[in-house]
Amino acid sequence: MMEVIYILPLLFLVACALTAVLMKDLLGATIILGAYSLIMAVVWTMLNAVDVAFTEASVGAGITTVLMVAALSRTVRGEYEPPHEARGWKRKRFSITKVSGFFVVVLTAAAMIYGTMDMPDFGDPNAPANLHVARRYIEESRHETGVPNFVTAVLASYRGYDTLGETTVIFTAGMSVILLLRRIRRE
Amino acid sequence: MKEHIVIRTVSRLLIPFIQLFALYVIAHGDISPGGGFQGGVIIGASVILYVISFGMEDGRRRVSESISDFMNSAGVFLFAGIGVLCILAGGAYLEYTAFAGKAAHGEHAEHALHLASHLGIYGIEIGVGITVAAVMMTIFFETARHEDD
Amino acid sequence: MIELIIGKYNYWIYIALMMIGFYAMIAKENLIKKIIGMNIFQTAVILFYISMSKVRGGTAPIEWEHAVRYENPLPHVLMLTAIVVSVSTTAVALALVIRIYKAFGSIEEDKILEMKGDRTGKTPESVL
Amino acid sequence: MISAENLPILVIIIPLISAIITPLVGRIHRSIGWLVALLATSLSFAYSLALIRSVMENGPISYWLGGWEPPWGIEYVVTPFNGLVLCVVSFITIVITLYARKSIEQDVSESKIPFFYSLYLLFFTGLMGIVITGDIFNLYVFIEISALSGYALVAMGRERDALIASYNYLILGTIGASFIVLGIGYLYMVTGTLNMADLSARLPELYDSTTVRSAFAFFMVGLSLKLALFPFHIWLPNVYTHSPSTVSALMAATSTKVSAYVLLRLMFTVYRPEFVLTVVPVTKILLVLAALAIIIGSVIALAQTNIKRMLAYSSVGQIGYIILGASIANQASMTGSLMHIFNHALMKGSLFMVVGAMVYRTGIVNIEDMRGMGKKMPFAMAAFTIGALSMIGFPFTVGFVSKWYLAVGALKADMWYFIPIILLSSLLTAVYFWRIVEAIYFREKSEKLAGLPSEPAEAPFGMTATTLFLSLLCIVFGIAAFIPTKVAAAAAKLLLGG
Repeated sequence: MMEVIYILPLLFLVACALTAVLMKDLLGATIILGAYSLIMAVVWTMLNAVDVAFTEASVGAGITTVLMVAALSRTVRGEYEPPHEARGWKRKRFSITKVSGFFVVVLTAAAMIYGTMDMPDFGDPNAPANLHVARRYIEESRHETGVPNFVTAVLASYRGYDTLGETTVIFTAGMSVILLLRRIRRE
Repeated sequence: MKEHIVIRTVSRLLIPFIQLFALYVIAHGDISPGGGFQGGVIIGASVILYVISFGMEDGRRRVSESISDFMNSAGVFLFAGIGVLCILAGGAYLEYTAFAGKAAHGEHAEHALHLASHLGIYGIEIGVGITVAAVMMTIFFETARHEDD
Repeated sequence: MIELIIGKYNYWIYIALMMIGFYAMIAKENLIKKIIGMNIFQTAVILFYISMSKVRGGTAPIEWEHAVRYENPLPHVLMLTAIVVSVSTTAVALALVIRIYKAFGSIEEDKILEMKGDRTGKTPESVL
Repeated sequence: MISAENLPILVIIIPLISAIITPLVGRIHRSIGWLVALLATSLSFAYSLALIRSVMENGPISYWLGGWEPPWGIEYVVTPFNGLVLCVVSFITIVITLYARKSIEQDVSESKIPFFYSLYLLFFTGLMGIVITGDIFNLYVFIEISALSGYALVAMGRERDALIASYNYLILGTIGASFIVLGIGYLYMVTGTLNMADLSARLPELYDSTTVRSAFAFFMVGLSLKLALFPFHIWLPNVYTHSPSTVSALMAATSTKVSAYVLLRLMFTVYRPEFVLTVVPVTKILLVLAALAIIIGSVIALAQTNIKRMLAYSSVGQIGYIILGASIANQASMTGSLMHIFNHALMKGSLFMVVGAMVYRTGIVNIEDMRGMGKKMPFAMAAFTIGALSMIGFPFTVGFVSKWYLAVGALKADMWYFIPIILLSSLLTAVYFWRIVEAIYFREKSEKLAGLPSEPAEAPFGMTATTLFLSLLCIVFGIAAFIPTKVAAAAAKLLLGG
């Protein structure tokens, strides 16, 4: 039963993604992308990934959308559509990118589906991913770190260094944006 | 957006609660979902809300460029610094239990270790929170349109 | 066959999402559309990791006295990092797009490529 | 206290903390950002040297971050292989930092210099972190640190085309990184671990799994994008051409080398040599790609009019050499490949630095306008000539040493047909470099140069001296090749499994 309820938002995600990519109005596409992120957060809550869902709801649906709208307000809102009388070579160039892009995508998808064949089934408690390192985190982390939230225990203690890296990534983004966009003060 | 009195009043009312919630999220990262990153994003979002309803100039008056620039660095510095303190205390980098020192072998060993580990975890969560909040603000301030654009 | 579908459909949805994003990244001409595609692409990868962390009958990975099993916490931790990376990349990309628009007056890749190498317009920060 | 066992983390954390404080302290005076960068890279280099000495004497070092035993925590591992890369990257970065000061003051506006150096150090930190880590997800995090800072650094170029180059680099870089993280996910899914050593112990029994195989394919595609291996090189020429001179030199000398390192590390130490050689003979594909890269890179370089773009295409070819040696996969060729990582960093670094000095003084980037430059900037052009000779593979230069090892490796593996390819590419390299050397020494001054004052005018001392120093090293290590060869041979032995 769970599976049936669960597949609906997934299909909705695909619909949102398609709309966001195909829509000509960029502002509309951005809002749909926000909705996509929010549904994604719902899906992750259903999968019990509460920390990740929380982050996605605040970052993906919140900050990313705000930044996109802010950027749109400083550029243009619509995607360019080639006028009907556009010259032949130009239309052709358009289609060459699209066709070759399509082939690359199909090829990659095939490789990915090939890769799923030997994957453990969805939700299998005995999948290797749930046994080796993860089991120890669940069994020992309370004793070793004193933190009841396993995600926090792993994030801050066992893999605390990754979190330092993550914070550095954010810091890097901040510095990059300042370097790119900050106005030069002229005295 | 000078005349939008409803937006301004509502956001003036909401922002303190949003920020309080953010602090709750940071402080309770160890027992519930959330933590420094999520809390930091919420603080950043509250400032963004302020800027949207009161304008860039007002926003920059509240959080000036030098403050946000300082906070950008301060958070990561706190995080990385805690790691260095662990080394100075005789452990490996980010080995919080090094803070327990001699107590790690006393009769309340486990308690002392948990305390040290909690201390480290809170420290880094706060560090993450500061940097994330500041960077979110910085990015928004730089990306959003200025009045004279 | 049915078993294969039940066991794997979640992974296939992520592949579908990922390919939608991937296509937008490589075949769209509009620079903002590429960023939208990039977001979809990255969240799809995250969906894959989260699906992998699901355990039948598991509860959220926070200690709870009634819990029988917990979800695998490790992919969650990894994906927190991936979300951060995704928003950081988006922010930098948007900053670049704003600069490109200031310098070229367009965010359509083919139009910009026509102007490329034309040295009359100076970029730089004077236009900011 | 801070003692020898903490060396591995200090190599990373010193530049990281310096990058964090640079935006704050850099405001005091415009040189402070530069000073901090210089200090941090120097310390990092000193510690890397100490590490490699210790590794050569006492064997590999493992450092447990947070005190957690791997695979539960993150591990740093230093072997002769990555010790060599650590030293190369940090050494080249010091030289380029010394060089950068004046050039950056010209390229970046004064209020942003601290932020520039902060990103510069983050880029360096990211590269060092990639090299030293023994944890595959930590690898991804550091890949992103160096990539993100790289995008912004590239966008600081003088012309607006730099922005578009940076944007395309960002899109392709993100695709590459996402493929890498996907590959990591696939591997984690079937093994349950993220530690490289642990992975390598658990993978062999899973070599038949489609998941493990497609994970390998994702790593290959992702890293080829980062590495700019033909045909994934499309971002590279634009990035090298339009970045600020310092950034071009830094990227050409370090970042593709580090990606090559990661590729080798994954191919030979996470997956085992038997996987890439026999189970899935991916080296055969790589051999073809490498040969194509060598030939096509050289041919396209021949057609360029912009000197930076020419050097960029030449890099595409040189990356082909590195991959060629690795895919032949015997002791000699692997040594050659590793040597070439080091040697190419020296040669390309110095060549880009010459171009940077020239741009600084005259603004010339077109090969056509370089005629008569030998009289205008004698020292810089001498450095260029040495770099060019080394690229061609002239005896007593570093370029010769690595090509020699590659050729010996190809012969030993009965792949004689690569010898003509190496020779042909050397010939092409000789053609496209020699026409420049001829122009700068034996031709009349170009119109553009004639318009400038005629007395010799070198770039500032810091730039000229470092450029000359690096190019002289091309000769020093060409003659005293035994020093890097010893380390490279040890590393090659390690990679090939004993």
